[in-house]
Amino acid sequence: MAIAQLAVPTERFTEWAGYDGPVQLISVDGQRTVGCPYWELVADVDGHQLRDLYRDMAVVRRIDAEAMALQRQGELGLWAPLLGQEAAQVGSARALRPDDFAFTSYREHGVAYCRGVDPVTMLRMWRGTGLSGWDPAEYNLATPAIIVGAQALHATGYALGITLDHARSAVVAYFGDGATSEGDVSEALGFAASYTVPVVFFCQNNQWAISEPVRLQAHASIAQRAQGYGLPGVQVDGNDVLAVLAATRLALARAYAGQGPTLIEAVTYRMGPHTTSDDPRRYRSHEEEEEWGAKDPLVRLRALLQREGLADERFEKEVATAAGEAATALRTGVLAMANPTPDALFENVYAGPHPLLDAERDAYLEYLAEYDEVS
Amino acid sequence: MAIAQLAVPTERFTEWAGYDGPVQLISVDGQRTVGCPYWELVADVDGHQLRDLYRDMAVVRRIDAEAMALQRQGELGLWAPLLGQEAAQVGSARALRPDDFAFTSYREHGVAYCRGVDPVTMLRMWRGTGLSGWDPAEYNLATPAIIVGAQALHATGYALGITLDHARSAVVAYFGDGATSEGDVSEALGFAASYTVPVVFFCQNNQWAISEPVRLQAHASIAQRAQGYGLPGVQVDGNDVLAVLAATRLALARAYAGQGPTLIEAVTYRMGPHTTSDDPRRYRSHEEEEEWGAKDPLVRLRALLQREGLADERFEKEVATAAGEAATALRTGVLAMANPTPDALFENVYAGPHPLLDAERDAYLEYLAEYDEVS
Amino acid sequence: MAVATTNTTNPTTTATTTTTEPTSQRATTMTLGKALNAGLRQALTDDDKVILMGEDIGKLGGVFRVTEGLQDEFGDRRVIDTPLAESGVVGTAVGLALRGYRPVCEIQFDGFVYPAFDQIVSQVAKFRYRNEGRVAVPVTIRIPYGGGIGAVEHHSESPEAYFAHTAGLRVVTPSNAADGHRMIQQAIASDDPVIFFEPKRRYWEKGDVDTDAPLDDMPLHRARVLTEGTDVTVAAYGPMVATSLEAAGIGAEEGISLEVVDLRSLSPIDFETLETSVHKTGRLVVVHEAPVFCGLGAEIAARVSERCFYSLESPVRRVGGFATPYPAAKLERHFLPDADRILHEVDRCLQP
Amino acid sequence: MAVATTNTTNPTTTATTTTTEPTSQRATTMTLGKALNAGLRQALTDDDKVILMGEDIGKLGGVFRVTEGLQDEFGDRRVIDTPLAESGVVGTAVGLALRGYRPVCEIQFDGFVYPAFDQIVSQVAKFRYRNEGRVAVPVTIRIPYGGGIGAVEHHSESPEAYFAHTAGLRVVTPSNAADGHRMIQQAIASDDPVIFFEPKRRYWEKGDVDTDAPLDDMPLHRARVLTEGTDVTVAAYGPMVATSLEAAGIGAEEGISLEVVDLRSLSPIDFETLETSVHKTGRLVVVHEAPVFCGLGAEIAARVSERCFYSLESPVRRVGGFATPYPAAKLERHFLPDADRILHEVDRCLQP
Ligand SMILES: Cc1ncc(C[n+]2csc(CCOP(=O)(O)OP(=O)(O)O)c2C)c(N)n1
Ligand SMILES: Cc1ncc(C[n+]2csc(CCOP(=O)(O)OP(=O)(O)O)c2C)c(N)n1
Ligand SMILES: [Mg+2]
Ligand SMILES: [Mg+2]
Repeated sequence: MAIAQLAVPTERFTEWAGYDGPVQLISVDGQRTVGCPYWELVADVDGHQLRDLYRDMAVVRRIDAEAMALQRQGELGLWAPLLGQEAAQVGSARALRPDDFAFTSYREHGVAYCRGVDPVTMLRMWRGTGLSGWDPAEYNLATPAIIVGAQALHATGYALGITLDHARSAVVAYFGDGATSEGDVSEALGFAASYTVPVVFFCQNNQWAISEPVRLQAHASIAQRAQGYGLPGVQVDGNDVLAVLAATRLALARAYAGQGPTLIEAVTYRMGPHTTSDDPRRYRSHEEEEEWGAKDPLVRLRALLQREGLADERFEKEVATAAGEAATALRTGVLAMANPTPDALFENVYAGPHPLLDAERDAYLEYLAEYDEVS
Repeated sequence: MAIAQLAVPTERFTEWAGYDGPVQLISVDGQRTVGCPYWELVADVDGHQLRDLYRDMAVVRRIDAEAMALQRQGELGLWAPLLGQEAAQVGSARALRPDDFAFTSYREHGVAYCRGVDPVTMLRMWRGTGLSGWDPAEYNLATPAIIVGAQALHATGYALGITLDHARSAVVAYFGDGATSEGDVSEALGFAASYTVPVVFFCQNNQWAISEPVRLQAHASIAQRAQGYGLPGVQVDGNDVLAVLAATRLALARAYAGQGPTLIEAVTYRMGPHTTSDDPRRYRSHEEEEEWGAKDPLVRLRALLQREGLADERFEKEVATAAGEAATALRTGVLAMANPTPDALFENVYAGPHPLLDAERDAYLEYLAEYDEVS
Repeated sequence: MAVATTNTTNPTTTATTTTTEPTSQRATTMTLGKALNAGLRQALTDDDKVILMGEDIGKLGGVFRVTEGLQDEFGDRRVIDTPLAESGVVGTAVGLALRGYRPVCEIQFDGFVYPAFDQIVSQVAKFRYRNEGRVAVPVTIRIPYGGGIGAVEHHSESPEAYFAHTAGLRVVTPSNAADGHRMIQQAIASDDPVIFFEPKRRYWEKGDVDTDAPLDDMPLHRARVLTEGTDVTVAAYGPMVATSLEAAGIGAEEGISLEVVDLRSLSPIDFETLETSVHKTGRLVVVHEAPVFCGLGAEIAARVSERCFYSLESPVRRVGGFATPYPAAKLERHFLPDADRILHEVDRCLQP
Repeated sequence: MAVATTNTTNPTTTATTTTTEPTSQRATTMTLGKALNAGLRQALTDDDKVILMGEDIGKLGGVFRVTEGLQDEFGDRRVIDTPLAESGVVGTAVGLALRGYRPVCEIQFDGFVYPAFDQIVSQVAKFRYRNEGRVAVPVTIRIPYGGGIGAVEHHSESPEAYFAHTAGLRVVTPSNAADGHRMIQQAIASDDPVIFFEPKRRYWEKGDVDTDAPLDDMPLHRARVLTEGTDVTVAAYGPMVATSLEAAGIGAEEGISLEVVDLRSLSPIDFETLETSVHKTGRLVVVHEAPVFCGLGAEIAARVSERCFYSLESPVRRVGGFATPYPAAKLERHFLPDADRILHEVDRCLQP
C-alpha cells in the first residue's frame, strides 16, 4: 500500500513549526485529539488508508515475532526486535516517496518492509549468510548501519548530493536515542544545517539504549537539540501512527521545498529486549514495561478503527491472514537460505583485481581442495 | 594581579540565565551600559581592578606582538596570535581561582599569562624545543590542545573527577567557533550535562576558523547550542572584559554550587592571521577587518578608563613599561632557550622501561657517537 | 590430518603443558570472564582511584558480564555508565586521569573502538611525551576482540596492530583465566596507558586461578612458553593460543613437536623469549586472527628473520585472516585460522 | 661518509636515474604541489561527478594551496569548504558516493585523520564488501603526511600502516611531480576507495610533468625502479624516495651500488618488482618515516624474507622512526631517516 502524497503549503511551515509538541493525533485510548494543527497534514487519510496502516503494523509485528522465534530456535544468530515501535516506523516510512532515500540502524525492519524489501532478505545478515540483504539502489534504502550513528552522516551526504543534483527528493536518517550521544550524529546535524540539505533526522526515542535510560544520553528533550543547531525539531507521540505520518510529511515537504533539515523525535518504547542477547529484567522494572504496554501502538490504532466502525471481524481476519502468510513465507525463506561458499569470502572487497587478495584466495581454495573441502 | 572573588547568590541564577544576551557592560565607545543584570556580578570591580585588567590585556598584546616578530625573524616555527581576543581571555581567566583548572587550545596565551605561566615557557612549543612548556599541575592549566576540540572532553573528565572528589572547584574548557563542529565538543556538552559536572565551556567565537566563516560551522548562535543539550548558554560581547568576567563568574558560581555546566559564547574577532602561515587577504575583506578594528577590546577599555579618570599619563606609562619589559624578557628568554639533546627524543614516552625503545635509543646514541655527533 | 569443520574452541588433545604458572593450593577454577571480573574487583578494592566506565557496564554488568556486580558493590561513582559515545568515554577518561584517577574504560566490542581512535592515538598515547613526563595518563582500555562467536558485522575485529604501531601505548592480551586475573590488575597498576584486549570467544573457558598469587610472579610484558617442543615454534596470543595448543596436540600425535609461545604482550613484544625458542627450533609460525597484511605477525616475522637470520632453517610463516573485512558469520570459519591451517604452515616449514 | 646535520631534501648527488618515465616534448617543470593541483583540475574537468571537499580548500586553496584556484574555476558546488569535523567530511563523502559522486576529501594534516578513522575503517573500507558489490564508494582521501617541515605536534605523522592494514582500502603515495599528477587522477578514477598520501615536505620540489601522457602508461599500483644497482636494494616511498636517491648518490661515490625502488603503492604492494630486485642484489633496506615497529617495513621485510629466503645474503634491515611519538621540531632530524642512516644500514647489510 502507499499513502497518497499530500500537497503541503509552504506558507504554513512556520505555523506548524511553532506548534509546541508533542504532536498527538490519536489519544492512548484511540480517540482523535482536537485542536492540533497537524491534523491538516493527514486530512486526506481516510478509513481505507487507516486500515492499510494498521495492516502494515500488524504484519511487521508478526514478522518481528517470527524472527524472534527463529532466533530462539537457533536459525538466526541474533535479532533486534522492533516490538512497540511499529507506529514510528510505519508512520514515517509511509510518508516517503519511492525516490526518497532512507538510512537506518539495525532495528528498522518496519521501514524496510514499507520500502518493499522481502523480509527473508532482511534476515540474511542476522542469520549470518551475508553481511546485508537487499540492493540499496533497488529500494532506495541503505543496508542497516550497526555502528551507532554513522548513518546520520551518510544521509547528510546523500542529501547534499540531491542538492547538487538540483533534484526534488529527500533523505530520512533513522537512529535511536542512544545514537544522539555520538559525535557523528551531532556533526550530521551541523553539516545538514550548514548546507541546508533535504534530510529528515528521525530519532526513535524508545527510552533505552541497551541498559541505559534516555536521561543518561540527553538532559533536555532530543527534539530540543535541533534548535541548538539551527534547525526545527519536533517531538511526536511515536506510538501514534498518524502523528508520525503528519510530522514526517511536514519535514519532507520542507526538505522538498529547499528549506533544509528537520529533527523529529518520536517518543516510543522498546517493548522487547535490546536484542535476543539481552535481558531487560536486569535494568528496568516490570511496572515501567506495563505502563508502556498500555500505550501499545497497535492497540491504540485498533481502538480507533473499532470506534469508527472500520475494524469488523472480516478485516481482523484478513489482517491475521496477511500476517500469518508473511510469517510462513519468512520461515520458509529463511530455512531455505543457501550458505555462502568459501570463495564468497574473497569477493567484493575490491572492484578491481588485487594481487595480494587474489593470491590469498587462490592459495586458500587450493588448500581446501587439497583437503577435499570445497563445497 | 587577581580579581577578588565575589559571592554570587545561588537564588538569582535563574534570573541571570533568563537574561537574553548578548551581555554587554561596556559599550563600543567605552561607556557603561545600563540595565543589564550582569552588572551586579562585577559590582566589586573598582578602578584599581579595572586598571589591572587593562594592564593584563596590554601586556599580553605586547607579548603576542613580540612572538609574531620573533616568528617573522625565524626564531619561532609558527605562532597563532591572539590579537583582538585579549578581553575574552583575560576577562575569563581572571575569574578563575587558583584551584580551578583550565584546558585551552593553541591561541590562549592570555589565559596562560593570567594563570601565571612565564611567557618564555609558552613559546617553547612554537620554537620547537619541546612539545609543551609548563607543568600543568603547577598552574592548573593543561598544555594547549592542537587537535581541535579534543580538550573539551578532557575538561569534562577533569570536572567529573572534581565531582567524584566532592571538591568545590571548576574547570574551564576554551575552544573556538570552528571547534563547535567537531564531534568531541558535542560529546563533551552531552557528558557534562548528563553528569552535571562543574565545567564552563568557553567558546571564543572569533568569526573565523582559518578561512572559514562561523556561519559555515553554526547555523544558529553558538550559545544556543547549549540549550539543545540542556545546559544554559549565554552570548557575551567578547571584546568587553567586564561582560566576560561577569558571565564567567556566574558560570563558575553555578559550577561550584553543583548546578553543572554552562556554555559561554564570547563574540570577538581574530584581528590577525590564523597563524603566521596564514594570509587572511585570501578570504576576508579589508572592510570587515576595519569594522572589527573599531571594536578593539583595548581601545574600548582605555576609553572607559579615560572617561572615568583612571588612565592618566603615569598609568599609561607604567603599562607601556610593563609591556616593554615583558617583551624584552620574552625575547631574551627565547633566544637563550637551549636546544634539546638527542637523548630527549627517547625520554618520557613511557613511565617504565621499554625494551624496544631502550634498544632503539642505545643503538641510535651509539650510532651518533660513532660519527662524533653527540652534543 | 583432517580439516576441522567447526571452530573447535576447546583443544581436545593438548600437548604436555609446561607453563611456569605456579600451581597453588588456593587456586580455584573459573572462566576467563569471571577471572577478569575478580581482577577488576581486586583493583577497585586496592586503589580507590580506580574507576570503571563504559556503556552498559553498570546494572547490566557489560554485555559480556565482565563487570557484573561491581556497581552494586562499589557504587555508581566507581562503576560508571557513560553516554553512548566512545570518543567521549576515552576523552573524559583522559581528564579523569589528569585529576589523579585510574580509569578503566570498556569498549563494548572491538569494532566500536574506532570512534575513540583519535583520543587514543593523539591524546592517551602522546600525553606523557607531550608533557615531558610531568603528566601520567594511566588509562586502561579494555576491548573484547576477535571472532568465532557467529556475530554480526563489527563484532569480531582484531585491531591490535593499529595500537601496537602507536608509540606511547602498551598492548597486552591474556589467553587464559589466570592471566586475565593477573594482567588486568597489572595493566591498571601501570602508569602507562594500556590497551587490554580480551579474547571474547574465550570468556567462557575455564582455568585455574590463584587469586592470592603475587602479581609480580609474572611480569606483564613477558611471553610464556606453554608447551616445549623441538621442531617448530608457534607464536600466538589471545584467542589463538588455545587453537595453537590444539595444533600442538594434534602435532604431537603425528610426531611433530611444537613449542607454543603465548606472547601475552603485543607492545612491547618479548622477543627474548621468542628468539630463544626459535634458536632452538629453527622454525617459526606466527598466528593471529587479524589480516596477515601489515598485521602483528609482520613485525614478528621481520624481527625474527633479522635477528635469527642464521638459525632459521625455513622462512617464518604467518597464519592469519585474509585481506578482507571480517566476513559474515557463516564464512568466519574460513577466515579464522584453525589448528589445521596452523599445521599446514608447520608442514610447509618442515618440508625440506 | 659524514653524518648529515640537516635534513637535506634535495639530493646533491644522485645516481644515474633510470626511471621508466617517458620523456616527452610536452613535459613542463612544476612542483609536486602544482602537479597535484593540475591533476585535480583535470579530474574535475573530465568527470562532473568529481567533487572536492575539505577544510579551507575553497577560497584559501588549502593550507598547502593544492586546491588553489579550483573553487574559482569550478564553483563552490564542486569545490566545497566543509565544517571543521573530519568524521563529518568522510561520512558525508560516503553519502555523496552512494548518490553517484566521486568525492575527493582533503584532510588538512596527517594528525587530523584520526577523528575520521571510524568512518574510514568501518564505512569507507567495508561498504562494498558489506553490500556484496552492489554499492561502490569511490572516495579518495588526500592526506599531506610526514615530517621534516619543523611543524608543531600532530603535523608530521606517517599513519600509512593503519590504512594499509585495513582491507578494502587502497593506499598510494607519489614521490614526485609526475607521479602526483598521474596518480591523483588514477586514484579518483578508481572504483575503490583510495587513501592518497602526499609527502608534504616534497610539495615544493620540482619535476617534469607531461600533462598529456596517457594515465595507463604506468598503473597505479606498480613500483618503479629509480636507479639500477647491484649491491643493495633500497625500498622507499613518498618523502623517503628523495632521501634514498641521495643515499644512492653518496653510495655511488663510495663505490656502493644501490637500487632504489619507489614503491608508490602501499596497499597492495608490488612485491613482484621488489622481489626481482632483491633476487638480483640479495640485500634489502626498507625506509620510511613512520615508527619501525609494526610499520609498513615490517610487512615488506616479512614477505621478502619469506619469499626470497634463499637469495637473501643478509637480513632485511629497516630504517625508520623510533617507537616514540613524533618529536618536537628541534629533534626531528634525529627521528627522521636521512641518507646517512640509510647508508649505515646498507653498510650493515654488506658486512660479511
Ligand atoms: C559505535 C557503537 N558503539 C556501541 C555499539 C553497541 N550498541 C549497539 S546498539 C546500542 C544501543 C543503541 O541505542 P539507541 O541508539 O537508543 O538505539 P536502539 O537500540 O534503542 O534502537 C549500543 C550501545 C555500536 N553498535 N556502535
Ligand atoms: C582535528 C583538527 N582538524 C583540523 C585542524 C587544523 N586547524 C587548526 S586550527 C583550525 C581552525 C580552528 O578554528 P576555531 O576553532 O574557530 O579556533 P581559532 O583558530 O579561530 O582560535 C583548524 C582547521 C586541527 N588542528 N585539528
Ligand atoms: Mg533507544
Ligand atoms: Mg575561530
